[in-house]
Amino acid sequence: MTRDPVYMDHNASTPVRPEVAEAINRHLGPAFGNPNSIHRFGRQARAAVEEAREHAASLIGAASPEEIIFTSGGTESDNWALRGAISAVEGRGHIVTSAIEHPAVLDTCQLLEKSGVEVTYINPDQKGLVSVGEVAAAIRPDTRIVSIMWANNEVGTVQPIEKIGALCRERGVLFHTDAVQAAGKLSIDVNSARVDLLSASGHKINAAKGVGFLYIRNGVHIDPIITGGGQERNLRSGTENVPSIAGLGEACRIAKKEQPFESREIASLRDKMENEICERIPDVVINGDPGNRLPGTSNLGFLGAEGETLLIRLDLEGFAVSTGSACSSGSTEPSHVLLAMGLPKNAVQGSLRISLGWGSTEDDVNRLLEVLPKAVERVRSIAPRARTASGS
Amino acid sequence: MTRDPVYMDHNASTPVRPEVAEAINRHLGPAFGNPNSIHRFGRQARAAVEEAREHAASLIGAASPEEIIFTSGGTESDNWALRGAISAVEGRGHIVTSAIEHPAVLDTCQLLEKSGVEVTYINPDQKGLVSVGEVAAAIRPDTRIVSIMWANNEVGTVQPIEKIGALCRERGVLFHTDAVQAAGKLSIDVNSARVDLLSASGHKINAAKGVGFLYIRNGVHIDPIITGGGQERNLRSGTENVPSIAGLGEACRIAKKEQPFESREIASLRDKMENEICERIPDVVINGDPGNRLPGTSNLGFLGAEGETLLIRLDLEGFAVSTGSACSSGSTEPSHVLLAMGLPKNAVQGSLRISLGWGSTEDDVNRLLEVLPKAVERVRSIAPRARTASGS
Amino acid sequence: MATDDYHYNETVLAHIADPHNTGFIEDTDCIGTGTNPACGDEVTLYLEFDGNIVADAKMEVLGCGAITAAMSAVTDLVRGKTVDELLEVTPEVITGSLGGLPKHKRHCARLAQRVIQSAVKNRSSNQ
Amino acid sequence: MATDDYHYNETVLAHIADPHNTGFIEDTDCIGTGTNPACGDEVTLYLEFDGNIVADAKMEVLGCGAITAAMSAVTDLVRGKTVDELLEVTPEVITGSLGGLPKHKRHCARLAQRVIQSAVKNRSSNQ
Ligand SMILES: Cc1ncc(COP(=O)(O)O)c(C=O)c1O
Ligand SMILES: Cc1ncc(COP(=O)(O)O)c(C=O)c1O
Repeated sequence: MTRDPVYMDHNASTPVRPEVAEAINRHLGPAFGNPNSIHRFGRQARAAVEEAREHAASLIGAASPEEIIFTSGGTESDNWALRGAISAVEGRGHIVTSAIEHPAVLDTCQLLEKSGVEVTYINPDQKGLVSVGEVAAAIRPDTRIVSIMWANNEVGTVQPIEKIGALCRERGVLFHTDAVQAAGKLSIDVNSARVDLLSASGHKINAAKGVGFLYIRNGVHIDPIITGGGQERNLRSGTENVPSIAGLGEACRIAKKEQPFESREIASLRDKMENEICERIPDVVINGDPGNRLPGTSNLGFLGAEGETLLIRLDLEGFAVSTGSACSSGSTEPSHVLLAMGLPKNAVQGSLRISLGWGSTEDDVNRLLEVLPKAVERVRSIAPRARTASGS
Repeated sequence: MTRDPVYMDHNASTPVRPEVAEAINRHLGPAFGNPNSIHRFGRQARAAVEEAREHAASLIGAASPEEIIFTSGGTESDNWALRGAISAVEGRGHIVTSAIEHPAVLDTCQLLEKSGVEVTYINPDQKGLVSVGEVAAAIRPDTRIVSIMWANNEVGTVQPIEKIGALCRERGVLFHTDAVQAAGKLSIDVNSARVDLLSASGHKINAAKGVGFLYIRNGVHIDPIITGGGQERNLRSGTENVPSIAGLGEACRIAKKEQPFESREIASLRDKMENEICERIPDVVINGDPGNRLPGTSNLGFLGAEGETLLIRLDLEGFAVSTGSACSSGSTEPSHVLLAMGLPKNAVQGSLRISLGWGSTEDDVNRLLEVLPKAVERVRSIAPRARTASGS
Repeated sequence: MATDDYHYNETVLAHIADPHNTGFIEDTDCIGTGTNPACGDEVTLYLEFDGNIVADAKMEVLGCGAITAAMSAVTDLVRGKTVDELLEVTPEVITGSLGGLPKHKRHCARLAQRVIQSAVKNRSSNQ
Repeated sequence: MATDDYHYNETVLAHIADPHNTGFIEDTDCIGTGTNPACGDEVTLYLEFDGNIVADAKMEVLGCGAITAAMSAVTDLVRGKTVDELLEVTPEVITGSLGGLPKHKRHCARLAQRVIQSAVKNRSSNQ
């Protein structure tokens, strides 16, 4: 009797909703035209792209669909916001960001440093929270852009985006936020948050991989990084990914409608799971800010265990979780997020991210709870300290 | 009785083959994992990406699948080849390209010129052919890269790629070719052609929009333009577009197997169509190089008519064709390709691109032949010269 | 439906596929012409007056879809109008009668208006 | 199947999920240790000799999957070997016995080998 594997890694990627798959398939079928073609196949494709743009705009409270530019995903959006903002002005400039950003932001900042741009990386507190005061103190006369993620992908901590937005507006500095993990999970309003640039990605909100968007506030100018055919109002060239864009639009439409309810459900499932885990397993710490997190994210430190080994043991038992970000498959280093939060080494090493989302059920959680205590015990027993530890 | 519209614009985009749609749907369904995740969902996705890489490598005769890096399409691939090659070396450098490249190359070159890079644009002859001698003469000591498309998207002319490749190798200059229109239609071997960098796009070979690849010969170094998670061997960050990549792999596999046969079939259908058109309609010229063209491409000048008006009339009669490239929907200017070929104004103004491909049938052509003569006559009758012309 | 600033609407498409009042009017001195060097458009408008009122209008176009549609619309719009009223046929009126034009094609309505003015001027100068 | 330089193969995964010979051996002086400061890996290998031959081997690991698998494999590989033969257990042998490791994890096989050498050295120095 093999049961279906249980997917608990929604921060890495999410299953595609059937309505989204349907929208995609419409444009893999007879409606396959190039949206830039004049004929009916083209007009049909164009209408789908523009409808998707409206849904995306509505999800984040953009004033106009024109402010949404479709990209190949969150990574491109992040790159574009930073590279485009730097390249649009004379001089090298300065960037303020945090040490817990996704590599799409962090690595790009580091590369920009090589070409002379200066970057200030703000460390968060132990809960993963970036201080507005530290952002304020970091802004200089030559600061071109502040980039602080809406919510962190590893621990789920939600940043004080409205306050940072107000600060940047006051100081006349562009404000970009990587909302790849927040969109569709939290209620987002780019106007009350005074965000100038916002990145989002399809595959984190039950749409497809390889599609996303960058919100660019009307009046904000950044240089394009992919040029050519002049698509997307000359801001992002390349034949539009019509099927995936149509799917993303559908996902945004659904998220807009269902987010408050779904988020509540998911958060309470996550809380139940965490409570049970902490009750059944000794020496577990919750990483992040328990009172201020993405609804489905649970990052736990199993002291004395090693995360990857635990992950693989769970995988063979039919549970998909992760040790942190899934983006850098090659990475052997401990999580830069947990390190930047100043966590002790054993909490970092033993950390596991369990992320729930659309489709997660109470049964999934119950099944995990059956298996996890033994798995943790077994993995802990491998470690050198096992000898001196109480149990075995 | 309305019949299905007839699609004759395969150079703008192509219908997705059912096998490809199936491959895509596998990864919109239960196999939706992030290929960088360690667990089984991740491994399943990774296997699909790597299998696709092998099919893509095989289609173009790459020595190793590692030489294929997936991108968001032909435009990104072109941008990357040029921007990445220029950024990888000190100094501004010099590019040699042709005046009939796709805007993804041309506009990017023009933007690079603004940042100090020098570019030589070679004009083709009246048939759209770029002279190897002129390329040789244009190469300078500081030339970093030569970029000449394998086949042109508007007139279909196939360039002397093997000779240009040999020349570049001899002169120690990188050679990039935009093979977006050639891949899957012509037999391509990057090694015998001595190509260092080659761009391809999914939606031109019956796969999805928003996916493509750049071939980078082992040992050739260009800088990445999208950075972050370190995917694609740190060359192209961003969560891989698994469904579309799997589909592209399937399309490459099929193209490899069926290209020689399909190309022959399509070329003979195109030739039949052209012969009949020229027989039934006066004052038609064939643009491009009739003896040396992409199999499905027919670019015709209907003298005294205006292309866009003819296109729309045909559209309302149920035929999808184009006036040239579909990439620049905003463009009102006459084709830069036909102008660079030195065609007379009336041939440029009256030009129509009819492009056949997978799924095109003799019946499609026969239906067009029924409608086209009257449509051309009607459109010609609108023009001022109608008054003095013989007929009406 | 979603906004579409890229494509022709159905009204425009119908005009382009079957432009109204194509051809020319013999023996009229009320002929307007215009060209758009960038696109190579060439346009001629013929008006026939019955007294002070436009009784017939015809046009010839060698140009893109938008100018074809604009001229087609103009030949309808001008009928029954006085010379003074002709001057009120602004680019906005022409665009409006088409239900809108894509942004990058709005200059075609301006060309169409200039052609009307050119015709009126040619008539006046001959009266 | 397509090449996959990113993920653990099934053999490696099985080792990680259920590593062989975990624990320690009391009363042996043949103990090797190793650490990888970058990842924070900590490894201990215990060998028990019967004359010149490895009779038992155990290991403890607090480290990533790859080092866990490598050490698990090592505890199998070393059994029945002489001290001289232990020196022939190269990183390639360890990686080979696992059916390969992802490129970026190959250094774990080198760490595992160093731990064997460390154990042998500690024994020799005590003999
Ligand atoms: C916070 C954050 N930013 C950016 C990205 C990158 O987006 P994508 O996977 O679409 O490239 C991710 C996910 O991988 C993420 O979690
Ligand atoms: C020759 C050529 N190069 C590049 C492109 C751009 O590729 P994509 O449509 O995938 O952005 C196209 C097609 O649009 C093309 O025909």
